[in-house]
This record gives sequence, C-alpha cells and structure tokens, in this order.
Amino acid sequence: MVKLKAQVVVMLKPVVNDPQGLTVRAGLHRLGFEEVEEVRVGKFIEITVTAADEAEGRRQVSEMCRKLLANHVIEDVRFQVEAVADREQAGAARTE
Amino acid sequence: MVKLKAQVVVMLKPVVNDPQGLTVRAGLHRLGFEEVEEVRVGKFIEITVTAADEAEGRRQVSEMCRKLLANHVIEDVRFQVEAVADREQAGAARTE
Amino acid sequence: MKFGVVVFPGTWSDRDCGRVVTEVLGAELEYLWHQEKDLKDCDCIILPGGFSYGDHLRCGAIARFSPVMDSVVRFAAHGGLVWGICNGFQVLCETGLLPGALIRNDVCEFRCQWTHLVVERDDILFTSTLRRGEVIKIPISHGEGNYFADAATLSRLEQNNQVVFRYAQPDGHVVPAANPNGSIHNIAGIVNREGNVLGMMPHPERCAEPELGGTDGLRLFKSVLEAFAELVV
Amino acid sequence: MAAKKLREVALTEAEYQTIVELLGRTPNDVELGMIGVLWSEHCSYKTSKPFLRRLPSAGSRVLQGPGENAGVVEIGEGWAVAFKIESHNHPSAIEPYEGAATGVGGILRDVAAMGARPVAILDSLRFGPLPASRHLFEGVVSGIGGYGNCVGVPTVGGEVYFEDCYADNPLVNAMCVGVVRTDQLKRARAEGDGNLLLLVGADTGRDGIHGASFASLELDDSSEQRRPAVQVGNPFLEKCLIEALQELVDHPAVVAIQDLGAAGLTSAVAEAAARGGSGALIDVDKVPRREGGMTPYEVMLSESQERMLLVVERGRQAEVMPVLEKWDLHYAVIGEVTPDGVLTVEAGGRVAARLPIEVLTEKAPVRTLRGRAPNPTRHRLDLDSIPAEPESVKGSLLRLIGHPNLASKRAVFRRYDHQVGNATVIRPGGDAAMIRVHGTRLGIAMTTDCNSRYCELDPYLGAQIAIAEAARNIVATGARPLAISDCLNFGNPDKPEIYWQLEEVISGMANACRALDLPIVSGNVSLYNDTDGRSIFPTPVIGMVGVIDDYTRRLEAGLAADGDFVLLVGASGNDLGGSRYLEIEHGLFAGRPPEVDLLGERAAQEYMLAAAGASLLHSAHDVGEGGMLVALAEACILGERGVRCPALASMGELRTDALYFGETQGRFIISAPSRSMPELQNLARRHRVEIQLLGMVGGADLEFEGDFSVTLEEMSRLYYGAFD
Ligand SMILES: Nc1ncnc2c1ncn2[C@@H]1O[C@H](COP(=O)(O)OP(=O)(O)O)[C@@H](O)[C@H]1O
Ligand SMILES: [Mg+2]
Repeated sequence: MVKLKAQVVVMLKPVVNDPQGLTVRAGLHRLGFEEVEEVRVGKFIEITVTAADEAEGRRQVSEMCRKLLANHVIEDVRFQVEAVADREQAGAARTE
Repeated sequence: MVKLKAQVVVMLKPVVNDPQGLTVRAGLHRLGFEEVEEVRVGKFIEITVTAADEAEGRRQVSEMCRKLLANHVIEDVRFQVEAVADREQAGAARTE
Repeated sequence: MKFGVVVFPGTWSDRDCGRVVTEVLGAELEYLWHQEKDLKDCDCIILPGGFSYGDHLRCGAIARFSPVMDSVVRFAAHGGLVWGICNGFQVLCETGLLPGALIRNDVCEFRCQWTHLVVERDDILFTSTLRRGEVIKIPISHGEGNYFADAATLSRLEQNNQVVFRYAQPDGHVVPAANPNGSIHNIAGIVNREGNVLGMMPHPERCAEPELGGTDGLRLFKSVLEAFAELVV
Repeated sequence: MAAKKLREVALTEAEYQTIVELLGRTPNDVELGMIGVLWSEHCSYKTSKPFLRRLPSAGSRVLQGPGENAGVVEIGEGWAVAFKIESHNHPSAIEPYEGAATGVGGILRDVAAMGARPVAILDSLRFGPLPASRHLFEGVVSGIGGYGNCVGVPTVGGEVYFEDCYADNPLVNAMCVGVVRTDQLKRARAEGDGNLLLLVGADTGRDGIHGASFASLELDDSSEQRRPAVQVGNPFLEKCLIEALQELVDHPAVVAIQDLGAAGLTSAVAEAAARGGSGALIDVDKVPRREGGMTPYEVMLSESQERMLLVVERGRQAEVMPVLEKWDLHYAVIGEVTPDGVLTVEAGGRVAARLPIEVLTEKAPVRTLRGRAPNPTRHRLDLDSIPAEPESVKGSLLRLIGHPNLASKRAVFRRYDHQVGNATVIRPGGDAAMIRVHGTRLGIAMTTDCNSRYCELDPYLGAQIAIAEAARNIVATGARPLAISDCLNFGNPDKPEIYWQLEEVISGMANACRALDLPIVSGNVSLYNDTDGRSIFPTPVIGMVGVIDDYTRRLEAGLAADGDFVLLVGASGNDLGGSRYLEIEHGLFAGRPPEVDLLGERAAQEYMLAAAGASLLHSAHDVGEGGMLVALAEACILGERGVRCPALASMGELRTDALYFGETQGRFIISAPSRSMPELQNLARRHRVEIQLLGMVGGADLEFEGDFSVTLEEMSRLYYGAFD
C-alpha cells in the first residue's frame, strides 16, 4: 500500500460564465492592477488516500472526479498524484 | 511586454478547520472511497496579465496575493507564473 | 446623534438597519455609498449585512477596498463608533479593525435561525443598556459566520475581555450544542480593545419589533442612542 | 430541409413548410434558429395554449393578467402585488445547483420587469425518494438558497415532496412575489418609433443556446451533447440590476422593461415589439460579448442570465445611464423600435435576419392532439379489505409526522434567508407565509401547493384540490385569497394519457377558480418531464397570494394559549383514497381522492375569514395530508403546547382510521378562547359549517383520553428530525 496525495483542480469550462472571476478581476482593477486581462476562479482539492499502488490511486482519484468532485456539464477537472513521502520536494510551485 | 498566466493556489492554513474538506471527505466515504484520509478544499485562481517581463509579472502577482487574493490570517498562498505562449505544453497535470 | 449605514454593491440589510433607525428608534440616518469618502458627520457607522460584491473570493474581501472604508478606518482610529453586522463583521476582520476571520459554517450550510446570546460586556456603548450575563434572542443568517482566530489572538481576546456575545442556550449556558456555526469559543461578536468597534454575526436589526419575533436587537440600537445622549450632556 | 438541422432547432418538417409559406421564401439559418426557439413548446405553449384559454383570468382586482412578464393584482392603499411562478426542471436535473439558482434568478427578473420590488421567493420542489436523490436535493436546495440569499430577497415558503416518479425528472418551480405602487407599474411594450433598445447587465456569452428548445424535449442520452445549455448564475449582478431598476421605475424616459429569459434577445425583443404593435432593429455588433467570435445566431439565441432590455425614449438615454453606472452595470444601445412590425437583425452592416414579428409570436403553430383516459381500474381501492382500526393510532401518527413528505421542512428553509427585508411576519413552517408592506398594515399571504398523487389518481379532482388547498393555506392566516399563478408540470403530451391529464387538470382548475372566484394571472407550462418513457405525475403547482388589511390580526398555525378550546372546522368522511395513511401504513397508492365540494369549501373559508376578522381565533391550521390528527399534532408542535381531548366517539359510518387520518377537504384546526365560543357557533350556523370541539390546549402531551397520549418532545424529535 502507498499513501498518495492528489491535487485536483476544478475549473469552470472556458465557455461557462464565471461571475466570481469577473468580480475578482474588477477588484484587482480597482486596486490598480489594470494589466489583468482575465481571472477565473476554481477549486483546488487536496486528497490524501491510500491505494495498492500509484496506478490504482490514480484510477480512484479519476473516479472521484467523475462521481463527485466536478460536474462535467459545466466544469473541467485535472489532477496529479504523488507519493506522500516526496511531497515536500515535488511541485515546482513557490510558496509565498 | 509579455503575456503571462499565473496559477494561484489558496489553501486554508493547516491549523484552520476546513469544514468544506470534511464535507467532501464524508461524501467520498459515502460513495465508497473509504481509503480517503484527508481532504482539504482551497481555491485555484488563474490570472492572465501583461507585464514588462516575467520577473515583473511575478512581482505583481505576489502583490495581488498579498493584498487581495488571500487572507493571511487563515490562508496560505502559492503561485506559479508562465508565459502564455507555452501554456499548452506547460504543467504536468493530466486533463481528464 | 446620527447613524450612518454603509451601502456596498450587494449589501442587503442596509434598508432594514435604516428602517429600524428611523422608524423604530426615531433617530437620524444617512446612507453612505461605498464610493464616497464623506461620512456626513455620522456618529455611529453601521456596516450592514449582505453579500458585498457577491461575497466573491472571500466575504468582505473586496468591499474593504472601497473609498468609504478608508474613512471608516480613520474614523475608528479617532474613537468613532463602528458597528459591523454579519457581512459588516466580515469586512471589519478583512480590514484588520478586528482580529481573526470568519470562515464557512462547520455544517457547510447557510443558517437562518434564531439564536440565544449571552452578553459578556455591558461597559461598552453598544451594550450600555444590557447587563452582563443576560441572554438575548436574536436571529442569524449566514453561511460563513464561523469565527476563527489563532491561539495567540484568541487568548489575547479572552484576556482583554473582547468577546461581547457568545452563542448560548436559553439559560445562558455556553455549550457546543448552542453553537450554530462552529465558531471558536462560541464567539458571536467581538469588540476591539478600545471598545469602539463591534463586530457581530447575528442581526439585531431583525429583532427590533415584536411583529418580527422579538425586540432584543432594538436594545442594542437604544444603547448606542442613550449612551450618546449621556455623552452629549 | 436537412432533418438534422431541423432537429437542432426542434422544428418538424411540417413546421418548416409553414415557415416557408409564411415568409414566402426559405429562411436562412439565423432566422430558422430564431423561429425554432420561439416556436418551441417552452416559448410558444403550442400544445397547452388551447387549454389555457379556458382558465379565468379576469377579476376586479386584476391589473395585469397573463401575457406580461408577471401578473399583477391590486391590494389597496395604492399598492399592487406582481407575481409569477416558473419551472426550471430540466436544467436542475442536469446541474442541480446552477439549474435551481438560475431558476430563481429568472423569476426575480420577471417580477422586477413589472417595476415591482421582489419581496419574496417560494420554491416548490419534487425529487425521487431519499437517499438515492440526495445529490439532486442537496444541489437544488443549495442553489435556491445560494441565489436568493445573495440577492437579499427572502425565501419564505414552498414545498418539498419525494416520490418515485420524480427520480429522473425532479421538479424545481420557483415563484417570486413583488410589490409595486399601482402608478409605477411597468409593462414590456416596445413603443414609440425610434426609441432606443438598451441592453443592460451581463455580457452575452454562448450560454444555453437552445435552452428553450432543450426544455421542450425528453431527456435522453443525447442530452449530453446539449449540456452547455446549463448556465452559471450571478446573483450579485442580479442584485445590482434590481436596485438600478428600482431607481429607474418612475423615470419618465424609461418606456418599458423586459427581462431576457428563455430564447434570449430573440424572445425579449419579439415579445416586447408584439405587445407594442411595433417592430425592432437590432445590431448584434453592439451587443457586449463575453467571448470573441460569436455569430449573430449565437448572440440572438444566447440565454446568458442577468440581462434586461430597457426601452428608453430617444434622446434621453443620458438621463438613465448614471444610474446604470452607479451600479457598475454594463449597457449598450443595441437597436431601436421601428414602425414596420418586423424584427430586423443586422451584423457587420448586413441584414442577418428579417422576420415579421407575428411570425415569431402569434403565428406560432398550435397543436391539438388526442387524449385518452387511462384504464380506470388501475388504482382501484377496496377499503373493506383494510381494517378500519389502526393497530396503534399513536404509532401511525409518529410514522406519518416523521415521514419526509409530511415532516417539517425546516432542514430546507433554515438554509434560506427568510427574514431579510424585515417584512416576514409569518415565517415558513406553518401554512402560508406572510409579508407585510412597509408603511402600511397590509399583509400579503402566499403559498404554493399541489398534491400530485391526487392528480395522478384523478387529474380533474386533483387539480381542484390543489386550488382549494392553496386557498385554505391562505385563509388559515386570516388573509383573503386573491389570485393564482400556476406552473403546469407534465410528461410528454404526445402520449394520449398525458394529453388527457393536461385537459382534465385544466378543466378542474378552471372549475375551482370559478367556484372560489380566483383569477389566474400568470403561469408557466413545463412538458416532456419524462425519462425513458416514464412520466411524472401530473403536477399543477398552484402559487397563490392573498391579502389581509391589517397584518397584526394574522393567524398562525401553532396553538397559542393554554386553556383555549381546540376545534375541527368542517365535516369528516371516509376519505382515505390517495391518502398518506394508506401509503405509509399500508403501502397503498390507490383509490379516488377526496371529493371536493366547492360550495362547502367556500363556506368553510368564508367562515374562517369571518371568525378571523372578528378576532375570535388564536390560531388556525388547515387540514391536509395526514388528516386531522397530523394537523392537530402540527398545531401542538408549532405552538409548543399540548392538547387534551376526550376520547372521540365513533360516529356512524366514519371509520376510525378515516376519523384520524382521512383527508376530507374543507377542514381546519382552530383554537379560540372560551369567550369566542358562542359567536363561533353562531357563525357556523350562519355559514352552514360544521364545527366540532376536540379538546383544550395545555400540558406537554397530545392526548385522547383513554385512547393514547404522545409527548410533544417525541413528536418534535420525529417531525424535525426526518432529514438528519
Ligand atoms: N422548499 C421550501 N422552502 C420554503 N419553505 C418551505 C419549503 N417546503 C415547505 N416549506 C414550508 O413548510 C410549511 C409546510 O409546508 P407544506 O407541508 O407544503 O404545508 P401544507 O401541507 O400546509 O401546504 C409551509 O410554511 C411551507 O411554506
Ligand atoms: Mg403547502
């Protein structure tokens, strides 16, 4: 068994109206960030799960996305899975 | 000038209870995903912005995070910035 | 004295507060549009409930950058009375006039219901006609009223006696079962150290007439009015 | 014409031929799409129209009947109520949160377009049984709350039912009630040549293209492809739109207001022009877009939410704009009113479509189909095969009040802000809700009702009962019923049984409306609620408003004072057909619904209004599903008081189960102080209404001495806990 961490990103499909994004954009403009062109706001879901192996874990997360985490009528979903041990090193994302 | 896309992840700090995460976890358990240990739900914000160069863009996004995108009392924020042209290739994330 | 009620786009209890001030309390009132800096000589500024800017991103996050808020912050710094109700409380936390933050209710649902609050402070203007330890009945209506502060902030709040209201049972017992949203220490309202900035999630303006189910909220408005009358004398 | 293209716009080959004849030429694609949506069932009511004409819509208080964005009735002191109910069933089935949310958004705009300020929302919901339908139920309830709570209009009433027939076709009907000064009433008539068409609110995207025709088709696997028909609502923008409109309603430069709903600009402009007897010229290039590369077809058919069309006097637009700017609303002049009776659409300087308004509106086809009654024996009930004595009356009572269909819906309405506006003087949880009109003592009572099980068993009778029950809910607050907005939810009318149901229901409604003197001033039809050939029960949801001159004299359902007498108003019969008792205790869905004696019903209601008007009563509650004992238990639970009754003597032919749980119509549970009794009896004689003393308020139990006793605590736990 391995312990995995999945990072799931759920975004409204590009054709779908994103009121929250529009409001945040207006807010950024008002704060003086006029160079902002577009803002879209979605969800970031971190799931810790144990599975037989990474492939199995990936399959499970994919299933979760389909069944619960996103509504494919209006949302797109993508995810990545990594073993928990090397979670600290993984991910190029900077932390502020 | 370059056009950039920033991907900002805002998560509740680990010490803050995440009721939404708990609800999603309960939902996953109900659906039979009993191997799910923890779920945390945050925000994923995509911002398209033009800036003199990438460093300047990064500085701006960092400023947006500080001023508006996160409440530092309860949230942590991290982001990455990439030039828009190569956005299609970038990001290891799989799309479902 | 004069009450000022701030209106952001998306605010909805502005008119409820306004009507209580003018029609029930019989006091003077100004509505303060978020784009204006002028507080029009108001003595007590109410930041009312609602979904300012749709509560997009976070409740109160965008509203706090309104021009009117610059004036409110300065007004508060000079000892002016500022009263945040529901969304107004969220704005005050975002602004930093009050510590902590309001996160999603632990039940993950919006809650519109009556609650009981035990009054912990009667030495501030907002509660001058209430007594410490008494229980008042007042409705809540929010999805994100779960008060959070880190351990250090929380102990400072408690030490300085800054908690004004806690969710309690009708008999005044502060127990988890009386907590509608998961707020830490059952906190329903807090005040700054100076005692001039109050934030509370429940809606006193919704219980200022018997026809609407109670009048305990009116006592808060009266407290402010009477305390002011004394100040002037 | 290519069959595929016709299918895309939901037109038949015959309809296409008609179009060619009407135009005297073949339509281009843009024109075909525009006609397709406006000729869809959703917009044209082509199947239901012939029946709808039978419904009475006139009355001395009616300021606006069907045909406008909402119906309007006068309530006195210069005030009127604008209200309408509408379905959002299909979008909610696919995306429960946004489907329900945008349903609320749409109905709010209908009322706002009349110049009214929306003051209340009601939601009438139906799902398959829990837990299987939990996901839909959760999503829909969150969506209703998510929108209503954010715009700051209280959601004060509604209903929630769970039946197998709704498992794949949930019903989400939303009603909005607004108040307007009679002299500020707006109508959506595009009048005055050269006047400007101002589009205000959200930018236009590719939302819900074909949404209207989509709602006119059965759901099947290919619905998948049309999926982007679901939209994401923006209640924040709607709130700003409503506030701006409120600032503009009495502005003389604003000639008319029309909301954009199904079929977007095409429908809004065509309908406003039709009402004004005019035409319109639209330049799609002027329409603010959310996305690049949209075709004229997409712009004309987009169903992007939170948009309104204003007709503004030419030359005076500058007077209107500051208000729109104050509220950060996008707007654009997109065209003008023309005298030619034609809708002309220009794009890039060229004419993209040119259609006579009447082709889009009046010339829409009307379908007359053939109905056929289903086999009358299919739900036959033999009451003699059921023991007349319940095994345990107490046990049955507890199971009934703990059943999700009868239990308190507090788990739902506590998620709705039902108090914002400081006007809700009767909150959800009893019979009708009541909103006071600020500055007056007027109270507006409102409710939605329909027992669709009765309608399935007998559509004619069921429809009458729905109206009678709604009126009873209003009357129980002391208010006088005024008018109706109805939402007719049915299966596929191409099936003869469904068509027959439609016809029967409408006849029943018309009959009850006449007998109770209630006009229908607005409404909505939702057909094709079928999946894989299985249809929902016929569900004519009745939205009703009433008025009381002085809301301080209103009545609530809960027992109000110890020592009061408790009485049952109205005679009881062996009315177990279609009852909840048979369903829950015997697993039976059968029989004929209770007869409704409309004269008797009216007498009982007049009696109640007389008694309430004379301040004789302390509480009133209508007897509905679950019968007398469930109503009595509710009066106890809501009032937090017990009642002690002497044992009920068995009365002639009346079965014990029917005595307690029968659903005879025209009944109320009332409580009154002893000093009222003589006058209550006089009034009863005068109105020829039977009243029966049940017991006296007091204690912490509901007790029938010698028979059974149950504590308030136990009842409350089950009544409030059904959704935990
Ligand atoms: N979805 C809902 N939203 C708001 N209020 C509701 C909802 N469902 C039920 N209620 C309220 O609960 C009470 C009981 O409803 P219902 O059982 O339909 O009553 P009745 O049988 O008398 O018509 C009413 O006040 C009603 O408005
Ligand atoms: Mg009802």
